[in-house]
Amino acid sequence: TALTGRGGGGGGRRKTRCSRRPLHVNFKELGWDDWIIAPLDYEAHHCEGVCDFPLRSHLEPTNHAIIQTLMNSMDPDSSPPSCCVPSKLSPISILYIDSGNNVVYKQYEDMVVESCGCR
Amino acid sequence: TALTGRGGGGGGRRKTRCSRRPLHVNFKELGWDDWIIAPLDYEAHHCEGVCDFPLRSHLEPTNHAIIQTLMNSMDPDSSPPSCCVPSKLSPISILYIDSGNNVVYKQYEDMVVESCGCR
Amino acid sequence: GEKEASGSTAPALPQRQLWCYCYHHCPEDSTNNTCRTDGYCFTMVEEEEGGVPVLTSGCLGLVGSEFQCRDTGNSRLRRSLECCTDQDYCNKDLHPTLPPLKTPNYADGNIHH
Repeated sequence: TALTGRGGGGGGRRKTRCSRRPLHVNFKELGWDDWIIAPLDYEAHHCEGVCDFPLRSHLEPTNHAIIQTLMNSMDPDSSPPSCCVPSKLSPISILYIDSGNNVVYKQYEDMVVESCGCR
Repeated sequence: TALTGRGGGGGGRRKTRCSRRPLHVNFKELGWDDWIIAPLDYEAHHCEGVCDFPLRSHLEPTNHAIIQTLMNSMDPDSSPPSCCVPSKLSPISILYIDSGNNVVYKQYEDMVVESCGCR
Repeated sequence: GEKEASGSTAPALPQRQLWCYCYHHCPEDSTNNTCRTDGYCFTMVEEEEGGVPVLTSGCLGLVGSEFQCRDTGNSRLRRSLECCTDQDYCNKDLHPTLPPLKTPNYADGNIHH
């Protein structure tokens, strides 16, 4: 049988592996334009995709994630695969009106995904 | 309609929320008893369950996880819910035979789940 | 306007811990349906897929409380969440009610100070 190397191509459905995907957040749609002045939207990204064996180095897996992935490949009922989640996040600053009606400019940590990993 | 508080009782399927679950790892079953001397098994635990709104404080959500959870509750196609993953891990020490046939006692980081969170 | 940047030099406020009533998905180490947080207590009523309203309550961390306590009025499932922080177990006195069916811009989530 011919070896296939194109990302799990051949007959099988192409597996989308853990990676960073778009997630455009619109504060107006969330109904927050009554307290947030700016920005009214931003690109937050999100992490999605399978974490399958072997977990590549760019996914920075922990020892536990590797063990869990191996256990899942041996017996899927023992535990789910490890999960694709943000491994690095960055802040954004928001100008808003606080409960005391003051205009505040504050940095909110961990608002944007910079990279994803399997945990 | 009567308010129910019994864990999503009534008609709805009981939702199991993000929490720490058992995961017993047996190095013999993994076929590693040819290099690992001790322990031959240990309790690694794993994290499993839904991360739904609101994300409780003991799940230590990041701002991004909260935003993603809100976006998912508005439009499930925009992004998946945040994921239940280990938020705190601890090491174990393993006695093993290395490639040079030496007996080594080494601490492996991040081998046991201490607590879970939504990320 | 007041500029409030994280990591400013203002002395760190003593970490105040608030006790809350917790019902339905309490922390594993919780006793007598209580939990503790550096943020807010909450009570929420949410209409689940089957149309059954479910009441939950517990602790929200300070991180992200501006977002969670405001919630979004546009979630697919009808829900109403209220936060409080004025005293221990303040969420016992919160009785949120489900928003009316399909009023587009009904904003929920009030903060009680």
